[in-house]
Amino acid sequence: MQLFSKILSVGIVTEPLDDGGEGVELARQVAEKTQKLLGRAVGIREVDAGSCNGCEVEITGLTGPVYDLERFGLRFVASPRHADMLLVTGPVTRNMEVPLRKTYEATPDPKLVVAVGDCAKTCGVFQGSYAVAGSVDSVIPVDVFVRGCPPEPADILRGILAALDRLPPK
Amino acid sequence: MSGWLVEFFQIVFALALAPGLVGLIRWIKARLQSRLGAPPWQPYRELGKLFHKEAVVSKNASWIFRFAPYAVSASTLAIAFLVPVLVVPRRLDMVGDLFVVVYLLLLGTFWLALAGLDPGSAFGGMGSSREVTVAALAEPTTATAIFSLALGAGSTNLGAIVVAALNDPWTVLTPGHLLAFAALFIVAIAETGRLPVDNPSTHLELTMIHEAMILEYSGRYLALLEWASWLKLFVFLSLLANLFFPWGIATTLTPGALSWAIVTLLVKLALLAVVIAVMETRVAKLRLFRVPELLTASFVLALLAITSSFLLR
Amino acid sequence: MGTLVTGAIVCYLAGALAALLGNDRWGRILGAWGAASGAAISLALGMVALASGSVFSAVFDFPSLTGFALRIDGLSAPFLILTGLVGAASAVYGAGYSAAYTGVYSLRKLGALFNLLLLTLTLQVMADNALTFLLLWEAMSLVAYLLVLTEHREPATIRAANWYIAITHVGFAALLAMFFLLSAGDLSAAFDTLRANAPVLTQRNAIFILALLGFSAKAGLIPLHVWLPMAHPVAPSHVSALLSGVVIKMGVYGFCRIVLDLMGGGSAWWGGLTLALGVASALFGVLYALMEHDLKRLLAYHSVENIGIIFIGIGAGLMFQSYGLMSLAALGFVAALYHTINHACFKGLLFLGAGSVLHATGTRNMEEMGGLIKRMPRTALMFLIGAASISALPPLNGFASEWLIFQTLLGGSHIPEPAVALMIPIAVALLALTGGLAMACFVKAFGITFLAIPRSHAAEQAHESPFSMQAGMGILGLACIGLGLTPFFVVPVLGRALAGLDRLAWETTVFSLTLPLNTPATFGSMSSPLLAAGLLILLGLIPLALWVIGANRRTRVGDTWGCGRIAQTPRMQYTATAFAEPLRRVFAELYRPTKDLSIDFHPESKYFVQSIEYQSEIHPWFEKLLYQPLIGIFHRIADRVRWIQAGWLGLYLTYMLVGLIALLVLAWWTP
Amino acid sequence: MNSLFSQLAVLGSSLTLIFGLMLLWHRSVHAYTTAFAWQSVVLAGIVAVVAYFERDPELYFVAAMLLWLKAWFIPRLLRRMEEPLGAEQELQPYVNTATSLLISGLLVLFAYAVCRPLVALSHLPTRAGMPLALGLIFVSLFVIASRKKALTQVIGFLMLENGIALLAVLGTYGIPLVVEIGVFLDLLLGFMVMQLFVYRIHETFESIDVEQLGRLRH
Repeated sequence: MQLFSKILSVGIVTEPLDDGGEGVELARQVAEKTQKLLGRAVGIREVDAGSCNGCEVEITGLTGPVYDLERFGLRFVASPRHADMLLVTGPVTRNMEVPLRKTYEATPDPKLVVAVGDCAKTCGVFQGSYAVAGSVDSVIPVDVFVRGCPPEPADILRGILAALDRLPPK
Repeated sequence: MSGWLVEFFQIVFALALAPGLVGLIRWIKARLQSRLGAPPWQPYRELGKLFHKEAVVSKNASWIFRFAPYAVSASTLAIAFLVPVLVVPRRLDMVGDLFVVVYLLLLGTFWLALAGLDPGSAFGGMGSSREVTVAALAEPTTATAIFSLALGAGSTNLGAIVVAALNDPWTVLTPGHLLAFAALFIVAIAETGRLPVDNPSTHLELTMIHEAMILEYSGRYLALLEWASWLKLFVFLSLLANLFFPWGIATTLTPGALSWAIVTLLVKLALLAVVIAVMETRVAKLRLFRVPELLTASFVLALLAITSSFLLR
Repeated sequence: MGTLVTGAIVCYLAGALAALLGNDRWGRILGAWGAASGAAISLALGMVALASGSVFSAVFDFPSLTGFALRIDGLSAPFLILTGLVGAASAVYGAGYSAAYTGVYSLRKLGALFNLLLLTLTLQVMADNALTFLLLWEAMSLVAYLLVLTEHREPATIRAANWYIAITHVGFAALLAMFFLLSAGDLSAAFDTLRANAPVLTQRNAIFILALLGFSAKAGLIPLHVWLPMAHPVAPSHVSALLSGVVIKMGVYGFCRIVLDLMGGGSAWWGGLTLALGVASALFGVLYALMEHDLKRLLAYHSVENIGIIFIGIGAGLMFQSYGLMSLAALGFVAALYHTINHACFKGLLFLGAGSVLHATGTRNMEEMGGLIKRMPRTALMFLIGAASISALPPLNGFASEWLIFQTLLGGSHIPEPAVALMIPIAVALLALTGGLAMACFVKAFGITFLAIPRSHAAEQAHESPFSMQAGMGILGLACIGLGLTPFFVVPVLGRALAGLDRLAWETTVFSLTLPLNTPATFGSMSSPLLAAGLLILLGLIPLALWVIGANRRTRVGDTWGCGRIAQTPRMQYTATAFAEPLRRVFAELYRPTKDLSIDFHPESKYFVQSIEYQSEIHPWFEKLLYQPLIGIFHRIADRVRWIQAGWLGLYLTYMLVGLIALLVLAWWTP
Repeated sequence: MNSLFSQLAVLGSSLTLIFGLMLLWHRSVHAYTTAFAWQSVVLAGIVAVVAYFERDPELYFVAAMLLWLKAWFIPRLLRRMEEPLGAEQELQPYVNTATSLLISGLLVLFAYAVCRPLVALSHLPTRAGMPLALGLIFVSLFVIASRKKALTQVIGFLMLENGIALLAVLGTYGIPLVVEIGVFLDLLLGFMVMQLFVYRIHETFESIDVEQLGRLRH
């Protein structure tokens, strides 16, 4: 009973996604067909390739009521087989190099890769470490980089939507 | 002729609406979680996308893995043919009764469980093992509830049960009827993998039942399996709605009766969707080893249903 | 008819002779041909008997064998058919299968005994007086005993055979006593006489109990089922098929013959007791099957389950009969007989399939199998058909008969006595549970054995079995499908055959040869041909629909998804034990598993573990409770009378003389 | 008219029984209290229904008493008792949940069998609910016997009392008002005593597990 009165009193808290796309960098132009096909319903598989988990905390925020990525038809899925997009975080460590590649192989075509966080692009403070194999795009092809350490949930969402070319009209 | 046309229309109707029902439940749940949520027609988009993606199949898998999606969808479709959705009496009533429906469900489970084992993945095996456990333990409840329904109607044929309930609207309030409804509702929850038995939106392999088995599927195979599982939910809910609250179902083939039947069915399904969404917001997933207790409870309900309809005749 | 019977006997005997006289290769092949042709004639005999209507009967009196009487009626015919079907299939199969025994065990004995077993089985169901019945019964038991002992150098085999022969003889003793009571001492009296005298007998309840005891020992009904999971696995696989498919069915036959035909049914508690035993067997059979990882033992436990299901039908039939609900009673018996034939087909098929697996991998342990579907695709397909049938999946034969049994039980609402009627829903629930668990068990059996990657080197090296073995499985596979699709034909035929016994009423008007299968009480309807057609059409339509909507048809082959691990090994797969673990925990109170956990710590610190050993076993505890004390008593008695044994021939001759004199004195004393 | 009356009576009795079964399914004492409160509400409803159809104003009074005492007052006391006792849960009953449920199912079957002659004799429209009331009595006794926590046993006892009251209402349309009030007072007194005991057990053993009482012998 208390739960439902709380639900009633809170109402819908999802925020509209406002403009401000400076955190996103398009690495490759995605084929039009892919955009058309995936634009409406996308399964996302998150791969932690060795991040400090800062990015994960922000990504978790996406599923909450405030950012609510489901309203764009995006959904986190349990298996790369169900996924259309890989959300990769962190510098790729030696241990995660093969798994990352395997995950990419396991995902059916057409697929997109969004690399989240500065580490994914530059390896960040872990650059040059003996345990790090390299940036994400040195292992698998990346479509979009999302900058920030860690990036805000809104930026990640913008990055995903940029990959799909589906940013809401300004 | 028009009778067959209507039969055909029923199945198309069920097939077309099944994703929408799941979308509706998801949408209501999102609203209850203070989210905007995806629109109710999102599952259609997902199906469209999956049908146009390639499929990745494990190199360890055999033909069982590729055949299973077809077998599962065929058995679910066959169930959809047998269940009265809009009209009674049915021409297809003679093909199968409630027991046939139950065993067709088992047929689907059988294939899906085999497909879970086929690629040799530990997740798939786990899912299969749990799915067959839940399916087996739900059987006594189902059979007993069918028995108590059949006692009232004098037949296990679905059409006959619905007609009997239509002829005597007060039976709906008898405890036997209500208890059987409660029992079958729990079974429906367990069979369609909803909370609290299974969480349809989980990402954690260790807590999965249904999802774990289809973890290996992709592309058109996944689309078929998803559609089949949504159809199963749709069929189960319309079965519950029509067996226990048959008001509004068409008994003649006039357009007026048919459209009224469609409207009432939609209202009943929407109500059930709200019930499920509210319940899924309220309860947490049960530990796997408490699921048998839930099913035992449903069995006791069914047993009570049968005693009260048996001894108070 | 007479020529057919003679033909069958001649074929079997010729086969036995050929097997004895021929060399390893030709003896094996000719023996199999003899058995197969004899079985085919038995099958034809049964069909002719059924087709010529329930009124047909023929009496064969052989002057050289005084007191030996044979007769074929509506009750024998279904059993002749199943003997012929399973016999022919396993004979063909055995021709290839037994080649593996060349040079290891005696092929001559195996071939000859196999023929003799079929001969005794064929004649058993024709026996028309107590003497013939008992003689054949004992002959059949002994031949089966010798066949179980084929691999006589294995200690497990000897143990199993000992259990078998002991329990069989307990049953035989009960049957002997039963026939004495039934025929008032005149064992050579024809069954017709017994049938006429039965209603006025005083000890009807005692006869029933003895018959139940005797026949359930043969059929493997709980609690006399212990020999079954021991003896069936150790026999050669084609013999196992015959044992599980046909020999235990003789228990069903005998029970029907005595209780239904000769006694004409009895009080309600007869049916109730039979029903309860059936339910218990069905449930316990499947529960222990679930925990079994030896493929053939698993199948043997399923025989216990299915015999239970058959006895549920018979028990319900007896109960309805006692309340005068004749057409419902007929339905119960028809359902039971139908399931008997069906079980013979699919269990025969499954044992043959298990035999092929054993042949290819050399092991019965499921945990060492896997991936066989790629190496032996035909065997896998056949096993799959068998597995789907036994799990009662539509539209195969197991479903048709289980559906009928459900419908029979639903008729229980017509029973006037509520306390009795309340048993029925519980039976329905437990039967449904059994069905679900059987499905679970066969997902395990097929999935672990045939799917995924091989778990051992032997499984990697497996090969498809030779053509004769595939043909044997093919016959039974087709029979499973055929019997599943034609209940509208089989049920009325069985019904008419049973009605010929004049004990049950069969309303032929209800069971016309139309497609839907209506039960007498008009409870439900089912049409498996339409169902099968529907499923097939749908299976065809779905790919068509995919093509129409232009679905992507590209398929890429990749690794199994395992969260990105480097390589997949067989050890990462789910095992049979793991698969059954949830159910083991659910039914822990029934299984009472023993657990044994021992951890070796590192000598320096107990925070480091060197090795962990976990052992968990399931012992059928109620068997222990039941049999251990009995065995103890026998041991004590044996100890007491040990002094009789001296190992001196003269003493034994003296015993014989004393015994003879004692008997003569007794004969002289009694008038 | 009468058919509606009997339908309602049977429906109410089934509901009370199901609330009784909830004790076996749930584990937290909090849920037990809720189940008991709702059961009492339904019981009061049945009494009111009987009062309406039999035009017996006294029974309205009884219903009101029931509503006040069992659906409000005692649950309130129970809730207050929960607090100092902490989150006590019925984690390991003597008989596990699934088996308990099956046993209680069989107990209800047994109640049906026992009640048959009684039901056959009676001509009241409420007679069909009597086996369910007896079933509730059996189930409550089973709860008391198979559960370890003192508080669970107290609630089991209260439900037992509900079952008896239900049987009385269904079988004879209630007992004289004076006796009814006496029973209420008795119940209240009994409950107070038990409450005292639960506190004392908790103080002595830091737990309300009645298994601990075995230690008193030493």
